[in-house]
Amino acid sequence: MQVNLMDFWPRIWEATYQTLLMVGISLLAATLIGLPLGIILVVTRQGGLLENKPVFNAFSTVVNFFRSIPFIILLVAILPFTRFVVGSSIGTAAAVVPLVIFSAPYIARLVESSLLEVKPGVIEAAEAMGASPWQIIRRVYIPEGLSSIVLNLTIATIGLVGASAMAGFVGGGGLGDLAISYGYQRFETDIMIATVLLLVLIVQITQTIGNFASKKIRRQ
Amino acid sequence: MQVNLMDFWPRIWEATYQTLLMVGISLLAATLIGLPLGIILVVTRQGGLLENKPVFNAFSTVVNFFRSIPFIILLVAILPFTRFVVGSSIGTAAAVVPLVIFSAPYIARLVESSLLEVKPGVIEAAEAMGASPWQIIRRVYIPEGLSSIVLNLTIATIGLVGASAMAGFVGGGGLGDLAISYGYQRFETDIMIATVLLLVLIVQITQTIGNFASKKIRRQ
Amino acid sequence: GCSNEGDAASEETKKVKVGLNGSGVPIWEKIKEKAAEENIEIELVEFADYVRPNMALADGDIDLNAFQTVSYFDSFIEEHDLDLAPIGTTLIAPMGVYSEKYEDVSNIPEGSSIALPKEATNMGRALLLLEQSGLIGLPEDFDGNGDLSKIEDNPKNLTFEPIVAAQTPRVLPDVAASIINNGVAVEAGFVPVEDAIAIEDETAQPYINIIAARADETDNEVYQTIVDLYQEEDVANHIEEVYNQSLIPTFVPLEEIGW
Amino acid sequence: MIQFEKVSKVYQHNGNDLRAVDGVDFTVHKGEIFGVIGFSGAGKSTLIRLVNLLERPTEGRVLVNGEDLTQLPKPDLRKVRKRIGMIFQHFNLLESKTVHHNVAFPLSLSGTPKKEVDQRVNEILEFVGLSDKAKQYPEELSGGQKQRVGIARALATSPDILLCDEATSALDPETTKSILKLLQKVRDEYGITILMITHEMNVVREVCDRIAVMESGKVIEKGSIFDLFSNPQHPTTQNFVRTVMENDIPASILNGIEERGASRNIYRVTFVDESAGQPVLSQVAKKFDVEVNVLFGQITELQGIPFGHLVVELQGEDQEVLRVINHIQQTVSVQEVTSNAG
Amino acid sequence: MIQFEKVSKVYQHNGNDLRAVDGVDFTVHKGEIFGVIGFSGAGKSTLIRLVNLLERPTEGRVLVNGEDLTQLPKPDLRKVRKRIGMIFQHFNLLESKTVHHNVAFPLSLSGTPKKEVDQRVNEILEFVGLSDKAKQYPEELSGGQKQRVGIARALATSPDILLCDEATSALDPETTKSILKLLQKVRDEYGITILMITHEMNVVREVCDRIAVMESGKVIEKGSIFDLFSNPQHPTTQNFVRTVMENDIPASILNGIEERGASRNIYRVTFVDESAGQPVLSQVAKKFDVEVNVLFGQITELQGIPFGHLVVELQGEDQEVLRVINHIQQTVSVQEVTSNAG
Ligand SMILES: Nc1ncnc2c1ncn2[C@@H]1O[C@H](COP(=O)(O)OP(=O)(O)OP(=O)(O)O)[C@@H](O)[C@H]1O
Ligand SMILES: Nc1ncnc2c1ncn2[C@@H]1O[C@H](COP(=O)(O)OP(=O)(O)OP(=O)(O)O)[C@@H](O)[C@H]1O
Ligand SMILES: [Mg+2]
Ligand SMILES: [Mg+2]
Repeated sequence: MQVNLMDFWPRIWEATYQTLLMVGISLLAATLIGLPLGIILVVTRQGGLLENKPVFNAFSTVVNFFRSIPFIILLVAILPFTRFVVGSSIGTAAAVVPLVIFSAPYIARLVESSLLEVKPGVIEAAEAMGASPWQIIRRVYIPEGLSSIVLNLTIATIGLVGASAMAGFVGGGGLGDLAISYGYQRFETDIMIATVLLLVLIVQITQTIGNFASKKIRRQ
Repeated sequence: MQVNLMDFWPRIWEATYQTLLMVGISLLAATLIGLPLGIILVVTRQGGLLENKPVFNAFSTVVNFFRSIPFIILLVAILPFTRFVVGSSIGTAAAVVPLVIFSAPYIARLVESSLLEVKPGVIEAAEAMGASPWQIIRRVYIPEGLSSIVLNLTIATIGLVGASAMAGFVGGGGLGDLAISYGYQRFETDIMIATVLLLVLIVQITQTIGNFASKKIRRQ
Repeated sequence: GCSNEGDAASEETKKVKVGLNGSGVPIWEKIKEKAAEENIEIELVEFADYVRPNMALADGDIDLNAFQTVSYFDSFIEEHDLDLAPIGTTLIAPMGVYSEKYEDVSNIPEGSSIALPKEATNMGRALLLLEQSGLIGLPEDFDGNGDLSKIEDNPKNLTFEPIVAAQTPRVLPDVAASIINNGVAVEAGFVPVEDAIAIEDETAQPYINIIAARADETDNEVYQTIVDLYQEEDVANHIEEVYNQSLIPTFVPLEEIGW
Repeated sequence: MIQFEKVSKVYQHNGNDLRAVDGVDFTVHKGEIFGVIGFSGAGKSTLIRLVNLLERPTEGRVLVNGEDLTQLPKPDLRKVRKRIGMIFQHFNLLESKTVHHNVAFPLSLSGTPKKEVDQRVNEILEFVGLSDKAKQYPEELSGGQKQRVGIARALATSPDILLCDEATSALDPETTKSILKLLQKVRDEYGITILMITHEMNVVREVCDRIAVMESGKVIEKGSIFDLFSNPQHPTTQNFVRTVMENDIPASILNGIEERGASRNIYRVTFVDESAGQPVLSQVAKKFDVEVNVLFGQITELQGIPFGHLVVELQGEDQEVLRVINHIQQTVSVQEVTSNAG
Repeated sequence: MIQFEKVSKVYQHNGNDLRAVDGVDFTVHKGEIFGVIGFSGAGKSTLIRLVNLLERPTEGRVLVNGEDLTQLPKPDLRKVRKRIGMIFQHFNLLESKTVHHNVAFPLSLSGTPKKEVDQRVNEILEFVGLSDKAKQYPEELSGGQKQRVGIARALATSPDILLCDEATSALDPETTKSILKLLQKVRDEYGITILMITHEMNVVREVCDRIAVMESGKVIEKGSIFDLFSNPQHPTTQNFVRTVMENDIPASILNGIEERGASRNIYRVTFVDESAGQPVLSQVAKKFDVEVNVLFGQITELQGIPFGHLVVELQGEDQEVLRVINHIQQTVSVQEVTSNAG
């Protein structure tokens, strides 16, 4: 079966739009959830600012729990929740919910890893100045770790682009799904190559922006 | 249709074994590839030890390229290679090849992110002592960044556990596939819960070991 | 790789790898038992998609596969120029239209959404079922291969949501109706013949499932034995029992399906 | 006011205990500049970090303005800490913030209005000589510039108590002097209490009221600058004092004497206060038949009191020399110098 | 030997050029200990980093033992660097390695056998007084201990050239002295060339053969210690020298004089070399009708030459005082002191 060439580009553009939409919204939401989670993991750990073993263990376990579940299972398990949030379990919007739940804990771990590299000396200095934990988080941990956080968020974003390919499970569309449906299942090599190239382009642009921003932040 | 309970546990054990095998081997191989890649990305970047724009761009693009391709497409695209390496394109061993190719560039980015946190001062000190780039990599970058690398490898390992669920595409088995085949495709909630719990356990243990090792390295 | 060394020593155990896709495993468990008595050791290899089993067969990574309809098989091997051939028919698994809200297809209101499986092998079939149910119109020459763009006529102005086959029952609350593969419906707890509000014609010849082998090995005695084992009465009973009458054992000569 | 009450801090290392601070017990009064000196590793930094609870004491208590900080609930502790400025040995600047923002940091923590913050920051940066670096990042600064940012940051909030951990170690003497003047000024004007760790005896001499000398975690001697400099008891203290109050006669000078084959009537004459203002030596020259040759020495001021010593050679008959000694001992203290040790 | 040939280093900042090092031109000879002093931010660290090419000169050249390192292929550069030890202002220790391994690092870089490495490391750690910390990690060390690890590391390979960037700034005077002795010893025994940045004038005086004074990237004065200390030309140099050679009469002493309503015939008498060994002042007292009151001053040794000055009050008739001045000007240099500036 040949794809109508007239159909080809509109389809690709739509899929590109869907991918960007899914990744953009998921990234935003997952960061909004993952960043605080990552911070909690850093400050409550042993020797942390607000050391609290039970809280740390609880959050760490929850994060691990969500990271353990294969995406497809997660997708199904949270269907009622997805339906509750976006009103349907089908479509691009519905794909966002599992993507967020899938990547938020992942971002949490990446943020944790970045923040652990912040020099203890500056945290100590802020403590000595009577900064509250919240002030230390907002005005020391985040700005000092930002360069690394940005780089790790870039990694997460690209991971999300990959994960968004699974949006096809719930009719979410997107480039990854297009590549799989047409390129893989229907052996339309043209479409597959076009979509993969677009994906490569998106990833490459993301990486370039991420590198640039991270470097900019670090240098300053 | 009910699953025979007699079958249940042996299957789960086998799947656990397959998961551990896939993740273990893929992790090892992907680290062996990803670590040098990450190092190359760090040392060849602007201002790096062996600054080399063309090499950096080439490697960065290749890494991004492999990170852009949806796993399923990657899996198919490299089938001839997989067959060449493990002699077959199905089974647990065959699943390892795409998993490695999928996660090596990912590990490269994580390693890159870790190494960028190594203080420039110590690199400079080693340079001043006449250390060769290779010596600086082996004796400064790696040991100084190790704590962060270990933490990031933990993140990657858990990501691999998730990715290994896709091993089902090539008949690779494993817990994730079991969860999907039974829980998702066959609506067998019991098996799904059991396998997911096992996955959670594996992930939790991985994380605990990772945290411990990273902390141990950092403190010293 | 392939381990069958022809018919050399018959008392020797022969190993055969059979590629499956999710459903059908319980049937093959039974065949595996029966084959063991014939000194044939069947290894079941489960795939998660509909492409790899054919490719793996062509590449020699498995010896047989049994997961597809002859219609899908025909177009697949044509497109990929694979030298495969069916060696036996197995069953028909009629696809159905299911709904939580409507008792009859005709009740589906204007502008509703319909979920249907997105895989190439399933979608064309789902379109045909929709046409058969009078919901859409397709071109005269539609051969069961193609996507939504093939729809010529959509009187009720329906929206179609292509999703992964296994997802179709799960989205029932969100749509007016779902087109669900037989196997998936059974796994999801439906009894297709009873629960579907519309179902494929039982004799839908293109949807007879087959066992496939590499073309140059169709005469392999061991494979033929496996086909024979499959096409015995007890297997037919087993299928009907396990699948609640929803899968229809269909053992017909290959000529009837165009081979 | 800072009271150390039998404070100890023990670090664990490979199962061994290291008593970094060991039973320290002294009080720094309000408005005082109190110096702590001691060898590298003596426990000075650890001691200072006990004051604002960056380290928790293993034994004993530290009271700040009468309060035991370990007993305070966290919000109160933070309030107290806001009144304690600290200059870190390793600066601990925020790498991601400009010089301006680093200095503004403690001010904005307590929600000072931006205009006020900017004004104060500019003022203090002007003072430490970094106005032109306000928009730069710490990475682009020299060592001494970083240290000055640290000083500016600690002073920005006009704290009641200032903890300085080698606050001028990376600074040239001129800059050091101006910083020390600033410290004295804020002390005089606002009665700020300063606990100052340093190993620069010049700094101690210039600015401290009292000092404590630490060794292996213990305070081995303490007292006013004048007492410790003019009359150090412990060998370690003597060593430290010697670095600014030269006591050893340099070899070249001794050689010179020997070359000339001069008599070895060499005495150390110590002047304190009143005696420094009297022409003791010239009177000797007039009254007695001896020549007074000043070989070596130093007369200076300690805490506003003139103080010093000269090593003199008395050229003349031994008997006459003895008479001289007897005479001048009435006003100054005299000690015979044997060999080349002071 | 290190030759700076019109070297400049320019940093870009917000489009402005900052000439951190500006046309520096001097030579450090083999076996020499050469000091660089200057205000914080003068460009000293930048200058020293140009030597081993941690910074590339923007203009001019730096020759090390006659070779321009920028022209060397990388392997050769590394070989040269192995012969250049460097002590960093901020230590730059490997946090992941123990003290022992930090010091062993440069040795094992060149593949020295482990036994030899261990022996050398133990020896040098013993020397810097850190034998008991060999198995600890930098994080667990005090500031001075870290600095000593840095010193030990730089000396471990017995380099030909040693670059010290404020190598003793975190050390107490005693430890500093022992480190300086060590440096002198290696210089004397192995002819090592040392370029030493410091702001501790005591250190300069004790150990340097020659110094250069930097200001805003330029060398404003250079010469032997003796010349610069005894006769500083540039105001900056004078400021630096003053910090060890006290020139200002302390307020308390001046007050004392005024209280007594004494004459204001105050003179600075500078002794150099020979004159230091002559009883000038007592002769004055004998020969003239004036009393000589030593107010203040210091006599010490510079590079083995006795050197110093005393500020004296000549109590007597103005005419007699003038005669005294005329007389003593034959042997020493005399300067009238007006107001309270030296
Ligand atoms: N990376 C940089 N970017 C911009 N300016 C810099 C950079 N590094 C140093 N400078 C500037 O160059 C000048 C000289 O710095 P340098 O570190 O050489 O001073 P220094 O003499 O060692 O001072 P200190 O005694 O305080 O260590 C300073 O004004 C500093 O701000
Ligand atoms: N975290 C730690 N673990 C183990 N030992 C430590 C730790 N921190 C400090 N010490 C030890 O405690 C002792 C006192 O250290 P401290 O930093 O107080 O010394 P200091 O007097 O400030 O020295 P310096 O003048 O060199 O800065 C040192 O011997 C040091 O090695
Ligand atoms: Mg200290
Ligand atoms: Mg410097």
